[in-house]
Amino acid sequence: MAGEGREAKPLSITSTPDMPYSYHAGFYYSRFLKELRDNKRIVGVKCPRCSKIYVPPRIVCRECFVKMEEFVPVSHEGTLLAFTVTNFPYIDTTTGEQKKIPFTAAFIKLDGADSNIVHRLDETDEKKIKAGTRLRAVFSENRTGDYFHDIDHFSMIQDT
Amino acid sequence: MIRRVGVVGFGQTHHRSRNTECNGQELIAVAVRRALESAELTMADIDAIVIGNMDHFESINNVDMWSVDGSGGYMKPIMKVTTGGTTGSAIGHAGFYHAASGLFDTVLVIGWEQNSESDTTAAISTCFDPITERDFTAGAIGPLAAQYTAYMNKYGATEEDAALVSVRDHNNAASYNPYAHLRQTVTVEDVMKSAYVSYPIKLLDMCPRSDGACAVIFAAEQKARKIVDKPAWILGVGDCHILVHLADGIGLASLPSLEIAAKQAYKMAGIIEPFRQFDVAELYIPASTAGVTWMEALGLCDEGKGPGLIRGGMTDMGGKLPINPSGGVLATNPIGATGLLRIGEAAFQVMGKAEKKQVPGAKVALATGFGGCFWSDVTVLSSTTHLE
Amino acid sequence: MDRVAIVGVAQTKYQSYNPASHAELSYEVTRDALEDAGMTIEDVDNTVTVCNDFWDGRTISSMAITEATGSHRVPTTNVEGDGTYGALMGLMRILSGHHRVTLVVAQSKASEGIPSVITNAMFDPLYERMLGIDAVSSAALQMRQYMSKYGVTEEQCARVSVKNHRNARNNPYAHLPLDISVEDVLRSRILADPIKLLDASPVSDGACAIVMADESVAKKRGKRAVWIEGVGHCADAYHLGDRDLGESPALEAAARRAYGMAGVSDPMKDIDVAELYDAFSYMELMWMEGLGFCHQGEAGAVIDRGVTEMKGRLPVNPSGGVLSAHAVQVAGLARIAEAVLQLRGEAGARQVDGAKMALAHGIEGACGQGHCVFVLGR
Amino acid sequence: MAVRSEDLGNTGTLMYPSRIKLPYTWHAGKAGSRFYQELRDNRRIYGTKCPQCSWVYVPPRETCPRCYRVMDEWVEVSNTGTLLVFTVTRYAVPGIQPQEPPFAIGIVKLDGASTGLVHLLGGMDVNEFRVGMRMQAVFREKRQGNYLDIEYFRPLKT
Repeated sequence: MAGEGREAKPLSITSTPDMPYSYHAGFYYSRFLKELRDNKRIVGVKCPRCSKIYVPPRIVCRECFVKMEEFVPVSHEGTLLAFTVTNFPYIDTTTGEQKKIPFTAAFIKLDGADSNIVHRLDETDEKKIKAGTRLRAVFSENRTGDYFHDIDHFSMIQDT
Repeated sequence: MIRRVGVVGFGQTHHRSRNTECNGQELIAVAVRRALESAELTMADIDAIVIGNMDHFESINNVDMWSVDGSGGYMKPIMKVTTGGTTGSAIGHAGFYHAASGLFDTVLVIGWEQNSESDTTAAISTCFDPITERDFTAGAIGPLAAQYTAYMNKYGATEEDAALVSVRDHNNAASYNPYAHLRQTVTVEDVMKSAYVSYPIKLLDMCPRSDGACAVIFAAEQKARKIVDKPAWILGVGDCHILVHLADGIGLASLPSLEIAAKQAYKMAGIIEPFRQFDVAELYIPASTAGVTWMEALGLCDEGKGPGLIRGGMTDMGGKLPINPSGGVLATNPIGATGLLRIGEAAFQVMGKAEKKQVPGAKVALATGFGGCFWSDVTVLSSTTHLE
Repeated sequence: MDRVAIVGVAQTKYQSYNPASHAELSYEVTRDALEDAGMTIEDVDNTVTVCNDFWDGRTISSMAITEATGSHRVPTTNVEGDGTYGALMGLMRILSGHHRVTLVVAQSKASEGIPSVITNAMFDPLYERMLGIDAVSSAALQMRQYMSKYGVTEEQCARVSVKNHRNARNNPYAHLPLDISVEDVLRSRILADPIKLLDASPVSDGACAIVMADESVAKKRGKRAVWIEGVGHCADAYHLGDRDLGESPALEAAARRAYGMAGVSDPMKDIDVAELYDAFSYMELMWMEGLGFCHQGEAGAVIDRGVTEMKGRLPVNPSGGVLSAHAVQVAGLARIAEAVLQLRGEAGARQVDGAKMALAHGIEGACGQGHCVFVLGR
Repeated sequence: MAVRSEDLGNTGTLMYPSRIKLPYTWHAGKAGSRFYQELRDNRRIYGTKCPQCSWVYVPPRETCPRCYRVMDEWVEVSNTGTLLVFTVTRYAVPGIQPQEPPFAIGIVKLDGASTGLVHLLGGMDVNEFRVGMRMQAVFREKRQGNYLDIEYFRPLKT
């Protein structure tokens, strides 16, 4: 019984597993992504029973549990409901590298929609952002079927 | 025929920011041994096991199978349940159903997380929709912050009210709970002075993330009575997992899922006047602000009256309804174990085994779980099989 | 045990990729299973989803299908494991007396990820994971152990593959209906010796849902109710080196439990049809032994005699089994759904005449470390 | 960086390429730390022995899975043993494999151990391994305290 009672210094094993996924957008998100990419249009889907419009579109109305099939465009503009300026470091799991910070996650209700979306706001100074502010989508010139970038960001609509 | 189920044992690790001395299975085994000891049982007495955590925190697939060296699952029925932040409460409920089904008499439930093994924020970010949300979302703090802002505007609640919750929970942990991860007393000033994470939520309003494990043993009535003199009877369970998209959680005035889950559990248990009937509560509040606002979803107060309860010290130790004698989630958060810790702590309260945390004479306890996409689980426990 | 029945089942067709999203797939089987049960979502008082964060590439993977399965409306939980474990959770909910109708939904879109990478993550990150071992190479170790211990041959294993792919031609949901010979299997590309391409299941996209109900509800469904007679589950040791890979003691224990409840004393005699989790050809033989259909090491001879063919005494995997459609997590629930169709007499061209008692089986972890066994009756 | 969604076959739907890539630090724990320390510093292979069933587990565990007893007896086992089973992986999986395929993996029951150790096999043509062969651990020159401090097991020269 060699070495009884000898405590080892805690060791650890490190590794960075890389797990690629090709997420299938499905029928509803595909329509959504293509309309963004090809027509700069933001589309939702409308419940045949309660008439609520969901953005991004999805198969079933969570209130009525019926299949939704009518795609309808909604506005590029909407209202800022809430926001978070993320300023703490964390790893972007899509790259394994540090996420670029700060960035502002804006929770937005687009005009004509009954559900909310989240996107980037081009302002990271918390003091300059207020819930209730009107926002507008700014599209990328080079659109590739990536919601996170085809809408480049949202900007506050300046009072005119 | 309804088969009654009670909690007969509970054990936990000393939770820490980094537990480098144990691997996952060893960590689990610490909690399991303590739970078995508390019920004076051995592994041979266990008929089935339920285990839960969140896969990408430790990057282990099929944890039920992997756990066997620490969970005692060798040649036993074992299954894994996982539902995000509600994992701990969901496995507690799964343990309850195992015993209530009549298929198993004595069921060991294990929640654990070795959060220091990865970047917790990054791992959590992968719970959001990969095509429409993940790039912008690092957690639920935005919606929680928005909720409290709206609540302050509507009901005149203040940031200090949330700070009082933080003070209560941190100080309970420091004073009463040797297992807690954060055991430092804080003052309202400390909380108010800490940096904003997302207005109005500050650093000391937030829960940490911990390494730790928790084990709770459930037993069907006849077995439970043989194991301990005074089991903690599970009188009601409820769970409500309402949403898919994080953004849809914005604008929730309170927490609808908690209200619904509470209704289910209260109905099963016969709770009519929650504030009067509960003697103690262990609530899963991810941020102190939720400690102000969510009491109304649980029916503990009327709409907008949360701040009053907090300011009046009603939820402090010695108050009418002490909340989180253990220090709760703000002091300890090994995520897959967190909800189960609430059930275990609540059970020990009504069993009279909570030691320094004990609320004298506690008979009926409330435990909750929170996570997923504004999801909630609720458990009602009692020292008696029927409410007086 | 109180009586609980399965009153509705639905599956998607299994295919190498399905363009529907997780939610869309899940909605499809939810709707169809309810229709099969003659119910609406209002009749469901609790749900169990079966999702896996690795296969789905998402933490809290069940979140994706919460609304599509109506799980946001009622008490729900998510079992991460094979679909049979999800069904077991659903059964326990009803047996508790607190619920009457459970919807269980399992879904998988394995085509989104890389199966070897995902199954490599089953292995201990401190130890074996660094060897690049995965579901296929670990199974190869087990197949070798099983063959060398009992003298079972590669030909006998190949016969399972030939039989199941042929059966799959009668199953409209199957992913890989094939008309192949033992020679074809033996000559197919070696993946990890002795496992060849045609010894291995494909990886499929697909979903399955079942509706379970207590006796009072199920009785109204008449003959379409299929009763759960017994269930058992059990796990073996974790590290492959701790196990005798040629034996399946955990399956024996699970089966013992299920048989005890169901009153099965001689499985070969009492059970009319079996749907087993044959992720690899040899597994069907090993599981037959673990389930007590024959003695240890005899399953090779049993398949040689044609006992498990459609016209044999105990047809095994009339659906084509997992070899012909392998939506991970879903596959065990699909075994239950197939067993239900058999007992209802609705299995079409794959029907086993007069089936009265059926067995459905799922596995969990590497090399069948965990097993779950259901015995169903008419 | 924007991602280009691709058409998913002819389905009219899109596929969004992404990944989950995240660094992990797994704590080796009480048993694992000592196991690796001995392997790294002394080229010795240790197991733990159960006080109840007397099994010697390699790699060592703190708890006997079979008896659920704490094992605090450390036992050195031999670096030679018997090949129980093996396979040759002949397909490539980017990112997870320690060698280019084809490569051999086997389970070696070390002399003195009750369990088998899953490891790489080397030192001969991958097609030549046979069940029952006597094997010996080949230690890596630069050992770092992980599973690959044993580079592979090679047939024992007799």
